[in-house]
Amino acid sequence: MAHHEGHDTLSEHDQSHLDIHHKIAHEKEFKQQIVSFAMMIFLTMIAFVAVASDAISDAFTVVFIMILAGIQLVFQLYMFMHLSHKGHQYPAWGIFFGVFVAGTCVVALMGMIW
Amino acid sequence: MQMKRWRNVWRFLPLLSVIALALTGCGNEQLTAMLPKGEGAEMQFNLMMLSLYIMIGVFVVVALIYTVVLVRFRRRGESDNEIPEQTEGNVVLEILWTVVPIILLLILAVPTVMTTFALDEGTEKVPKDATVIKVTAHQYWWEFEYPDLEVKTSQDLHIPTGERVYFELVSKDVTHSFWVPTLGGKMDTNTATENKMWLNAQEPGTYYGKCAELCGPSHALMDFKVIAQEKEDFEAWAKSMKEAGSQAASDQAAQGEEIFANSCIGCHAVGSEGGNTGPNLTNFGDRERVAGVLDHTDKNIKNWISNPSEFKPGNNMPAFGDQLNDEELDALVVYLQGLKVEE
Amino acid sequence: MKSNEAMTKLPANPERATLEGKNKFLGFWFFLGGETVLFASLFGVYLGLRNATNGGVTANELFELPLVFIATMLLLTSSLTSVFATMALKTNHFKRMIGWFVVTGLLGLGFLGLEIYEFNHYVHEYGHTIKSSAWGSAFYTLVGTHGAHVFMGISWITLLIIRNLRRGMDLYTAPKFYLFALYWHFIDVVWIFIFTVVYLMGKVG
Amino acid sequence: MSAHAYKKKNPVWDWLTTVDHKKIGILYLASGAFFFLIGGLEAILLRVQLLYPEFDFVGAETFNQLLTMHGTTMIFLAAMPLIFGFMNAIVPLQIGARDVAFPFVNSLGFWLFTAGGILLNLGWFLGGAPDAGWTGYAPLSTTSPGNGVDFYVLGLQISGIGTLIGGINFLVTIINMRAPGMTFMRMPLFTWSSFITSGLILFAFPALTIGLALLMFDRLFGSQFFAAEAGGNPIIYEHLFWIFGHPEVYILVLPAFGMFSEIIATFARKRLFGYSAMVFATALIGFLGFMVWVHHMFTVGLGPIANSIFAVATMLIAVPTGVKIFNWLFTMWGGKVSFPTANLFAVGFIPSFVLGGMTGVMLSVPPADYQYHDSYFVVAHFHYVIVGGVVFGLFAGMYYWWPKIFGTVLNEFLGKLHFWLFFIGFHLTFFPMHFLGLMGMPRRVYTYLSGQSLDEANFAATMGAFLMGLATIIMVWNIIQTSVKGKKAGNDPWDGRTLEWAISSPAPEYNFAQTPLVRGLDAWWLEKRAGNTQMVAAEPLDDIHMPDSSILPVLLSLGLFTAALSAIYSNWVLAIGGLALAALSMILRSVIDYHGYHIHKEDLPAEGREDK
Repeated sequence: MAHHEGHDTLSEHDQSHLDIHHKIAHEKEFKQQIVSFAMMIFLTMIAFVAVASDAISDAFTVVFIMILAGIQLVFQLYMFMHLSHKGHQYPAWGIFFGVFVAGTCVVALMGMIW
Repeated sequence: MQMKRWRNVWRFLPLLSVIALALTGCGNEQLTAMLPKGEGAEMQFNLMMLSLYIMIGVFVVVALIYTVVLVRFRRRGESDNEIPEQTEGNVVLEILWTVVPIILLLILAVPTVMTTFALDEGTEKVPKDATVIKVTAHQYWWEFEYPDLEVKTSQDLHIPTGERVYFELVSKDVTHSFWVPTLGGKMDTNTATENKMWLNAQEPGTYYGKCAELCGPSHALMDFKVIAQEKEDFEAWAKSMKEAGSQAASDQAAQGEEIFANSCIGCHAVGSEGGNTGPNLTNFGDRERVAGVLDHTDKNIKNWISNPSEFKPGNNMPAFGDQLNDEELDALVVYLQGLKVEE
Repeated sequence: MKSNEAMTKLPANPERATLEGKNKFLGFWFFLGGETVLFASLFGVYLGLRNATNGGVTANELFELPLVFIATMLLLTSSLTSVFATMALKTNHFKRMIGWFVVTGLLGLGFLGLEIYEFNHYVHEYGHTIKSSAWGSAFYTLVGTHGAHVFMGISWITLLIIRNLRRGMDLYTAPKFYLFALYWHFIDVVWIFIFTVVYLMGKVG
Repeated sequence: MSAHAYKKKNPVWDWLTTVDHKKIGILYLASGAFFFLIGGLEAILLRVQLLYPEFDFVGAETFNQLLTMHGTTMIFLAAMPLIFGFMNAIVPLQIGARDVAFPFVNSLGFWLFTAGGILLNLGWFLGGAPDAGWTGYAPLSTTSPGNGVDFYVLGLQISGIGTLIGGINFLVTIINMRAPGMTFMRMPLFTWSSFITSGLILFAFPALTIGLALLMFDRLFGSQFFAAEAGGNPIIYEHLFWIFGHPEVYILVLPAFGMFSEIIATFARKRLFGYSAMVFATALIGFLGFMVWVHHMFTVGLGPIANSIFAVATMLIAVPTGVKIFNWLFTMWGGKVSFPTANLFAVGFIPSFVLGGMTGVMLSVPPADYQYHDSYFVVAHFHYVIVGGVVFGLFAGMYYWWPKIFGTVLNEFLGKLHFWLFFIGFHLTFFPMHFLGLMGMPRRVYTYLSGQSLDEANFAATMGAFLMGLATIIMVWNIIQTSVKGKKAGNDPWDGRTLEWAISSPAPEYNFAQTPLVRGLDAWWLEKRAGNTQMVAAEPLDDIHMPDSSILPVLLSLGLFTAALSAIYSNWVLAIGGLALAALSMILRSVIDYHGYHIHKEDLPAEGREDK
């Protein structure tokens, strides 16, 4: 097939060289994932606390927790689903056009029926 | 008014088109949208014509190029083997046929938006002295209520001429659409929300109304009439409607009244008495059509009462052919025909 | 296809090393794009009907935040464990990957159990059903569709683990596990919006 | 075809299990044609009922069933599969691929579509077809008595899933499977439009899925989405339907645009004028297609702000569409245009579609639309777009690609007769409908009263419909005659420009013995002009990997079909059985390894081989 990449033909040396790079990259990634996770837990807690406490106004709370959800979406897409990694241009197109259509759906059904 | 200025610009448009259409036939003048008799219908018609003229301009350009291509650039026989130049395109042309249409659309878009808002004018805050009519659509008939005048009627919609009449539209069962082409465009009647619009008939007359949204088997037969009257006539009508009650003029009619009270009044009201699930019959004798579609004859009324589904498939009125004998039916018809508020 | 032994050294992105893997990877992402619209439609319906309680119980009276919080923590944690599994996949640690996926599935099962308990509670304690109001219909359809996705995910990973336990890691199995992880993250994203839009906004009123 | 004669196959089993995109293409074309004939017959019956005022032919109930099934059948069961048929048969060849990205999914998509289509039509035999219009508006659909609407809901749901996965398959195929040198900006326009269409399918169909699901819940499980008395709101359904429904129009028409682009260029013997503008216009139409759905709902009462915004957005679509029209005209300008049937349909399309586009712009004006909406004017408009655009495209594509798909050429005399009868019949049917609408005739009425000046135009329309019916009979006769004793076609009967004409007709099952190297737009034309008789190969001759065929798509579809049919009759045991069969098929697909097989290079025919 025309699109096969020649991974099988890498020499032993190249392979081990790559491995080291991978290891470093993976350790870095591992830390990022842990931080992301901690952030998401933190954001979730803030959202719940914001709702549970009566300190802030309702309208503000809604906007605030929606923003928190949006941040969590970015964490999931970019940290957990690796949307920023190489070879993800088409997936990004797919997801973002989906989000665009999704936005119009929500606006229509929320704002244009009553 | 801002709209006035636009109307002046367009004055010649409807004139031209009316002449053109008169030659080809514009349809029934009580029904067609092409001979507008209402303020709204006229505004809409002007826009229709503006867009039509712009589009015909575009079509002429396309047709010219098309004809030249078909005449000049044919391959002449099998021996004509020349390979034409493989042109890639032309940036100037591409820009030209992008920009010109945008300009044409802008010319159309400005009056479009203005008229869209103009047609909605006043529906949120109805002027104090305006006539307001609550329209309730049913499978397959129309209920009209005049809350300020305390009048209820059905099928025949009476309105005063020369002023905007405001409508509140709802539906009892499924989505219908309220349409009087000669007076103005349509508006859906929804089950969960209320819609508002206005109509303004410029001259007295009877105009045909239709249901425009598929609503079941008898969707095609959900017709109504709009009877536009001079303000005094309308007020007189409303007054006699309010006072109308059933009073039988003969023995036969009295028998009919009794039958009505036993069999019909659960669904049909006369005056303020009676049910609300079927059309209000206060001025039944004045109508031009039975059930909106049949000629208004004694025979048709009888047939209708005997078996309504034969004439309007899927409608909710039960058949009385088995319950009432010929004599009773005759009496009922005489009574119903006597229900008049007009001379 | 070469034998497993020869393939212990897998390339950097085993899920996309073959054309078949590339196709699956891209196709699945597009599928998630479509799922975004699917859930957005349900969210829209929910938002349109969230006050249509038909005189019955309201969101504010119904929802209990501690339960939702626990469910959220379960699902968020399962997202992390599936990230660990993906990292194990990329470094060719098959057993470690399986281990993390088992944990992911169990957390998902816990979440599903809570949801079933919750629905049951609403129906029997409050008479809040799919028929009781338009809001009820929208609530059960949105949250239930998400629950069905969780159920599908658990079934999928169970099948994958059973099927491939003895096969080990190769370029044929790697894309399958990777796609599951993507799917699981997507479910988590949807849940983030459900707990925000349905539960938290319901409490705000 | 000695390729693997060692694998003897039963032909029925072969067609049931095939994952070859060319065979699946033929299956799509055949079932699409079948449903097209049924939908056409329904249309004729509708027109007979409307021949005279107050005419009694089929009656009100049957008329509503016919109009619902005519619309549903033509859109979902005829136009969609015919387009998928051409996409399957042609797109992989045009990009120089041996196969699609997901052969199994491709087959599954077809069988799901078929199962859904059959289920939809079963209503005719089981107590009444759906009768709430192809739009299925609630609450008419949720309160419709009988099971008709259940068949609509579940049939469309199943075939919709098939369409959705088919769309994903083509997106990935076009992105990942292109031959070396086939960059995006060298792709033929039909491939481009298939690509955009697949994208629209992916993002539009989920909204329909939800709309139908909500209808199903309301009908089968007593939910209250559209019941106003319990707080529901039917406008939700209208939004969901048109968020899907408007892109659906472009899903249908863009591939037809692609076909015209290929056909007009081929028969003008010229490169497509303004290729990049055409690509950009296609993409723009696809994008704008998601932002205009409210123009189907101008009379719903959403208010002047919403109506104005969507009016302007709708007008914008006229711009890229106009760009396309002018580029087609200028492709022919300066060319050497010949007129076999394929090009007759393409050239006949231009004025027809321009008329449809004109009324489209007129409809985008909300105040005017208050008059047009739900009248025969709209019926005229969308038939000018869908028949004048999509059906003309499908016919043009049929005459153009028939040789590549079947290896024979359709009879030109019958073809031209077909074209002229259809063209005249089409305009005779639909042109008067503009006036019917303006004269006050609502759409979807089973009769009209006499004395309302609607008689003549209705009569003319019915006569036109008969002409179109006659044209279709001639087309069927042509197909039968050609199948029995058709003239053999060469590899390249039209002096084509794109890759599919570089290989034998019909294409061998592996398409290209060696993946071709693409050196520019209109790759095959370039090679021919350079004096080459075949494409330059991008790889040495080697064994060819082929996918395994499978019966599981049929079983899975059968499972869902059974489940849906049982659910309609509340037979939950059988419904679970059907779902179990579907689940089992999926599980089997997952646990069985499909490694495919190889066609050995020694078995490839010598012809078309570039020996090193």
